[in-house]
Amino acid sequence: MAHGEHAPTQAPSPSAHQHGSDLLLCCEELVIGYQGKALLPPINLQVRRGTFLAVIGRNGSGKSTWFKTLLGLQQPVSGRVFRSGPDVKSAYVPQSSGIDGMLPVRSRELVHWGRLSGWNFLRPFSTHKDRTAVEAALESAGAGPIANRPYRELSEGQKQRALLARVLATEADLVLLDEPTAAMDAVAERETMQRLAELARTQRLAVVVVSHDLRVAAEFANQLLFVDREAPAVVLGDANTVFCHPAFRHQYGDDYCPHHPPSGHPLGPAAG
Amino acid sequence: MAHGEHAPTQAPSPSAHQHGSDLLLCCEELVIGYQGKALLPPINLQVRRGTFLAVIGRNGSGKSTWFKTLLGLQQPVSGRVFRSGPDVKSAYVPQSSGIDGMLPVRSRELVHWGRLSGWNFLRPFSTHKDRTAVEAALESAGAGPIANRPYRELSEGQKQRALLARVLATEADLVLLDEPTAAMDAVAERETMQRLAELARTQRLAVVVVSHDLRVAAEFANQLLFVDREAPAVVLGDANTVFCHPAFRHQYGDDYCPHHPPSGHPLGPAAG
Amino acid sequence: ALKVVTSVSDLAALAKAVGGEHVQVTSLAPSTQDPHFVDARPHLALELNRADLLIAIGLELEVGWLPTLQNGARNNRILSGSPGYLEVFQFIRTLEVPTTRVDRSQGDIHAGGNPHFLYDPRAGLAVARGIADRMIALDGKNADAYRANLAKFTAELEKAIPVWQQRLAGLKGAPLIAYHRTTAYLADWLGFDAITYLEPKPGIPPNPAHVAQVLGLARQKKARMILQEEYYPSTTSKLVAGKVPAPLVIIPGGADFRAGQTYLQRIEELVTRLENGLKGKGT
Amino acid sequence: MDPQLVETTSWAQFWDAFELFRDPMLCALIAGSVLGFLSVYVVLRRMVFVSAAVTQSAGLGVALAFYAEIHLGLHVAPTLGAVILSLLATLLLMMDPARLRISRESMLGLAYALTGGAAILVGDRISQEAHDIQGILFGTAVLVEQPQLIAVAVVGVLTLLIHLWWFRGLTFASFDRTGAMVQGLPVRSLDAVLMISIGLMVGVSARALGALPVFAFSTLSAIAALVLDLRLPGTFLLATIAGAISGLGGYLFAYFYNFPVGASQTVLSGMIVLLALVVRGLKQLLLGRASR
Amino acid sequence: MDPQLVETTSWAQFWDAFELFRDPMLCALIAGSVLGFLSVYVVLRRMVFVSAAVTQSAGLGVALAFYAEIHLGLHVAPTLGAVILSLLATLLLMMDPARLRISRESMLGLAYALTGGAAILVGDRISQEAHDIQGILFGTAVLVEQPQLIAVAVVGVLTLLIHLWWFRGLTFASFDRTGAMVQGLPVRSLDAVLMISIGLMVGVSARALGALPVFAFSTLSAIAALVLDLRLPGTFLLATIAGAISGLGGYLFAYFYNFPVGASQTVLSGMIVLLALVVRGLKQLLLGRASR
Ligand SMILES: Nc1ncnc2c1ncn2[C@@H]1O[C@H](COP(=O)(O)OP(=O)(O)OP(=O)(O)O)[C@@H](O)[C@H]1O
Ligand SMILES: Nc1ncnc2c1ncn2[C@@H]1O[C@H](COP(=O)(O)OP(=O)(O)OP(=O)(O)O)[C@@H](O)[C@H]1O
Ligand SMILES: [Mg+2]
Ligand SMILES: [Mg+2]
Ligand SMILES: [Zn+2]
Repeated sequence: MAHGEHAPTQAPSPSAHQHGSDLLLCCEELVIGYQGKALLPPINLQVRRGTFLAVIGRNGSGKSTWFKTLLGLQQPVSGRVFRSGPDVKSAYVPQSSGIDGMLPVRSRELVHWGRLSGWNFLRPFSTHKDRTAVEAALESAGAGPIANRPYRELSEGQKQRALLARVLATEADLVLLDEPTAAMDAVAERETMQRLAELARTQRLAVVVVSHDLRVAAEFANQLLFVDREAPAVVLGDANTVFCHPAFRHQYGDDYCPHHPPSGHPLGPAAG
Repeated sequence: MAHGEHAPTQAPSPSAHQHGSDLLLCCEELVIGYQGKALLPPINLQVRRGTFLAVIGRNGSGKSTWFKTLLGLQQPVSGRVFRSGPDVKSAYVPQSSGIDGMLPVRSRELVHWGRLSGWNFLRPFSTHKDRTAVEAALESAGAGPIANRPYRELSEGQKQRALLARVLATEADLVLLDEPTAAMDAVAERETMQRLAELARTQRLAVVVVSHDLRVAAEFANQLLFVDREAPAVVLGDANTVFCHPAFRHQYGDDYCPHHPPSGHPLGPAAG
Repeated sequence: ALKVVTSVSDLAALAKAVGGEHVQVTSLAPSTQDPHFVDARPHLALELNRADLLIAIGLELEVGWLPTLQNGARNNRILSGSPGYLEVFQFIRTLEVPTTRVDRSQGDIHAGGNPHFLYDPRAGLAVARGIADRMIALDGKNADAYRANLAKFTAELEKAIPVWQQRLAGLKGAPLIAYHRTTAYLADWLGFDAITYLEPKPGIPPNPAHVAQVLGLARQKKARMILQEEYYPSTTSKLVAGKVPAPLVIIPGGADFRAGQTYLQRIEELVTRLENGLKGKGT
Repeated sequence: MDPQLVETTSWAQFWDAFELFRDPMLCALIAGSVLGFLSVYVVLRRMVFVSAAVTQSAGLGVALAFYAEIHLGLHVAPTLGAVILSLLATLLLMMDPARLRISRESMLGLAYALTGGAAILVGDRISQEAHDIQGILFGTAVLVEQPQLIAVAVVGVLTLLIHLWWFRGLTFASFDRTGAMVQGLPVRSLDAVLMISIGLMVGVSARALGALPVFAFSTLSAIAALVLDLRLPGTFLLATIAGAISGLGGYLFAYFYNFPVGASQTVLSGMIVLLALVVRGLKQLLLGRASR
Repeated sequence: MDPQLVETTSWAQFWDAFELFRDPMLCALIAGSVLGFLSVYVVLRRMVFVSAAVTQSAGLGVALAFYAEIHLGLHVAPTLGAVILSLLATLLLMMDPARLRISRESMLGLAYALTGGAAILVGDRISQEAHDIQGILFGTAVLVEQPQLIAVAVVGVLTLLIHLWWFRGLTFASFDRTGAMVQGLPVRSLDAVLMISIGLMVGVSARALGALPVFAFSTLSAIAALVLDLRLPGTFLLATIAGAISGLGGYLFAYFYNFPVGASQTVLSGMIVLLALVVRGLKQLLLGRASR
């Protein structure tokens, strides 16, 4: 497991040999930032089918910026993002959704939008398959009871469920979720992460999630990406690798790392 | 500790005898909801100085609605909210802030607004005391480094810090925070909760926080309020009382209650 | 009865004078509307649809709005070129016809000449004659009545004109300022001197340098009054009038045909206002 | 004389002359419904004053065409100038205003003021034709000429067809731009289709009916529908119906009460909004009562 | 005659006739700066077309006053009618549009269309006086009467004073309504002060200068400032300056190049926005370069 400060980061996937077909996304010396100013060291990373990657890092470290750059919503400062093919479908839950408070859209209609991709809106009606997928997604995201409610009247957690349902309905290959469970209650959060892990495993999709709940992230994700502006560092690896990395320990303390004796103040921010 | 399903809930404060001076807010048979439809059973509750009350409950159970009703931003369906006096200053961090993405306001300017209350804007300039309080609040919320940044360019977590700083700057008696740490990283979340607990203790304010992180809530709050639409129930008490209440266990499982043997699946949603 | 529709209300008054009880007259534009822009009503479309005769000024005065009504009314009798369509400018001697190849950035709005001729009762008379001829051609059986009405109208007007001229004799050679270039025929009739216009060019609102020039000129030549139609904004005129100083005379844009005003009464009102202006009283 | 006229305009007379009113009423009906449909996008995408901006820009286009002819000796058809400038205004709408830190309405305000002012300045140098600009751009809704009716009908029907066909894509791309981009929808093309159809429809309708009723159809119809808080398809349907009623009903009102047509259509649109507000009020009252 | 006129307008002549221009220039300066200051609220509170709606409502007020006089025999001063109706429009702005599920711009659009249409309908029944409506409401900016100058100066100075004095409260209540309500600020009163000062200032300025420049001052000034991405006080300052420059500079431009005043002021406002966009572009280019 390569990991490093300043150094480009390599992403060895569980099936490193059968590359090509499994590879969905690839960052090459990708530098993200605003107005030409880099936020983080260059990121090198490959995202393959079956991956459940959790992105962690302090506030303002550039996680959301990275997502936007991956999706082409924002220009990179330098470096490149490759998609393995034009038919790789992606889906995204933004950290704060831009859906207007005036829009009289029901959650189910919102989830139906998830079934659109490319030019397939040229088919003016949704198919039976679409409707089945939408109902399944609503069910699976726990959004069944709010399916007929106007989106704008939902509580924040309910809104996140509706957006999650939409992402599930897309049947995308690559799913990027930016703190999808921030407003969800503890039960829903675990259910969601479990569901995503299951999807990555059974449907062979790649799921990338930003989360601030380190334990939940470590429990479900099969890879962690830690980004830090202070060090600066981009660290990729399994939970232990990341949690014991000096840059991580400097930010979050030693308590997450099994190789270190627990310090005096449990879970508290350590001095490094 | 009175707690009950359907039954009105009593709020015994740590200093129940010296009532009057300490009492800040009082809900009397308060029923919250929209368009005349009740969300929860009537709430009876008193909030006193020195309280750190954490509100917990599943998504869509009415926590934010309760806050808005307490602050007079929304009409109750029935019942009343009393403030102990007109000079009780309150401050509020909404779950999703309504600050326009076009507004060219710096975080420090935003925090300065926290110093306004009642008609004191008639003094056109901020005093030295104001400026000291603002700097202290920025520091204490960890928003020092972002003080000069435009609010709209902040990451979600940074925005929450700026809003927290504003609440700290108000020197209000009653502080209501609706998931103030949802977008914050784990370290910042703990720091924030610790800070709030300290404030409640040392400055004798009342702090009411909505949180989905049950462990952190239980650790810092001296009272928990659990609301549930399914039962329906409004349960007030210390962590053990609430965590072992049947309505709570129905929603969150038995694992939070020390009186119950841990079930097979750790932290998972139990069947009730 | 002969159904007659006219574009502006002065024409309606004239048509009524000539046609008397044998015609039913409607005007598309009320006197208060700027005849360059007119907002018609559906029932007027109905009138147009049934009209035997549509009378217009011509000279591009109604070019912005009449063609749509004329062509949309599904009435072949009033299409251009039919006997039921009459443009009355042909009966008068047009003034301000651009002589050189028109430099259109400078010239009047109306490339064919100034169409605001009905302020001059002599033109009104000529037009009435033309209208009578056309009515006779369309409705021969009432020809005598039309001739009689025209004769009566001519007599009245010919009696009134010298009196008006008498009352306004003081205007001869008097320096005047007008708002829009609508005064050519009036000046021709009464002999006053329109030294300059408040609009730098027709249809263009006044600008500061121009107003300063106008004011200078007005003071220098001792302008007697400022003249403008009631459908133009009076703000600037009022201020200039105050600064010259000279009375501001607001003249009606046409006969108030809806209220039953005749062409004679309309010119009488115009003359009265001008007379008051001469006495130093504004409108 | 007028009072008589008013009295005698009856249904009988109306039907007698129906052939006369058929075209303008058909035109008002089509323009009202299609603009009503589009108004949902106009209102929800926060570009309420788009029709004002587009017609102002068209005015500048006409003025510039005259200017080119007079001062530069280039022959440009005024309608071409109008089309070019209003398309430019439409393209402006396709930009993302958030990048410039301004709202879409601000952008429209900028286009409105700048083209309005510039048209007057250019008009100053082409006084001869300045008066014609209004005539070229705006009809009076009383009668329409065949070509205008055809223009409204063709643009209207095409717009409605493509909008119904692409409904799912257009709504998604309009109301959740990020989501649609991520899912690979051709958001720019969809935006272009939407904006150009709004621009065209506003242009041809204003030419036939005048600026004010077009403004009313393209905003008030959706406002009435939104106030009633329906689903998205219901909102579109209701807005279309509201537009159709305003167009047709306004014409009839103008006919029977002898009022200007455009203003009648506008006021009727407004009345429909007020009616919707009353219905909403009643609904809430009933809901509130029922649950106590 | 005209060509000569144009050539001879020089500075010397300008100073000669300065007495004539002093009042209108002072008026444009005051109106430009105060409306420029207010424009920040106008743009950030999403009510770009407020001046259009207010002046349209005032027009309806004048028409209704005439109507009352002619048909009901009540004597209502037309200006009183204008003030009442525009205050009503202002009060409409104080409502929370989100309750009705519509945006503030939609509300303005409703007010604009409804009062515009109604003014035409009412005007139709008072046709003798209808032409006065424009004259009563709108000046031409070339010259102003003493009372209008005084009105603009008094309202402008008072507005600016109260706005500077209450700056902290007004900005807080405007830009974070919930926060201000919770902290016990008199949000409704502050809103009333803001909206009424906007309504009044728009009214008196339009009366002196005309509708188009007032629209430009009250929106484009803030747009120029916002594009430059300054702090809040800097934005207010820059908007004020932009408004002042447009007002005064537009007048001078109109004088020296013989253009209509209002349109010149409007176009100059727009040019300032374009200039700000260029500055923004350069700044970003430099920033982008510098950091590579
Ligand atoms: N539009 C912008 N212009 C300039 N800087 C920006 C802009 N948006 C965000 N930033 C800055 O970029 C940095 C990274 O922001 P980003 O939103 O990616 O953080 P994040 O890791 O997602 O944080 P969080 O955990 O709080 O969501 C922050 O310091 C933020 O202030
Ligand atoms: N404007 C509204 N009209 C009708 N119902 C609403 C409205 N806003 C919220 N609700 C409903 O009221 C219920 C409570 O909402 P509230 O926002 O108070 O939940 P919450 O407890 O804060 O949830 P979360 O944990 O997700 O923030 C939800 O079911 C929600 O859908
Ligand atoms: Mg983020
Ligand atoms: Mg909530
Ligand atoms: Zn003319």
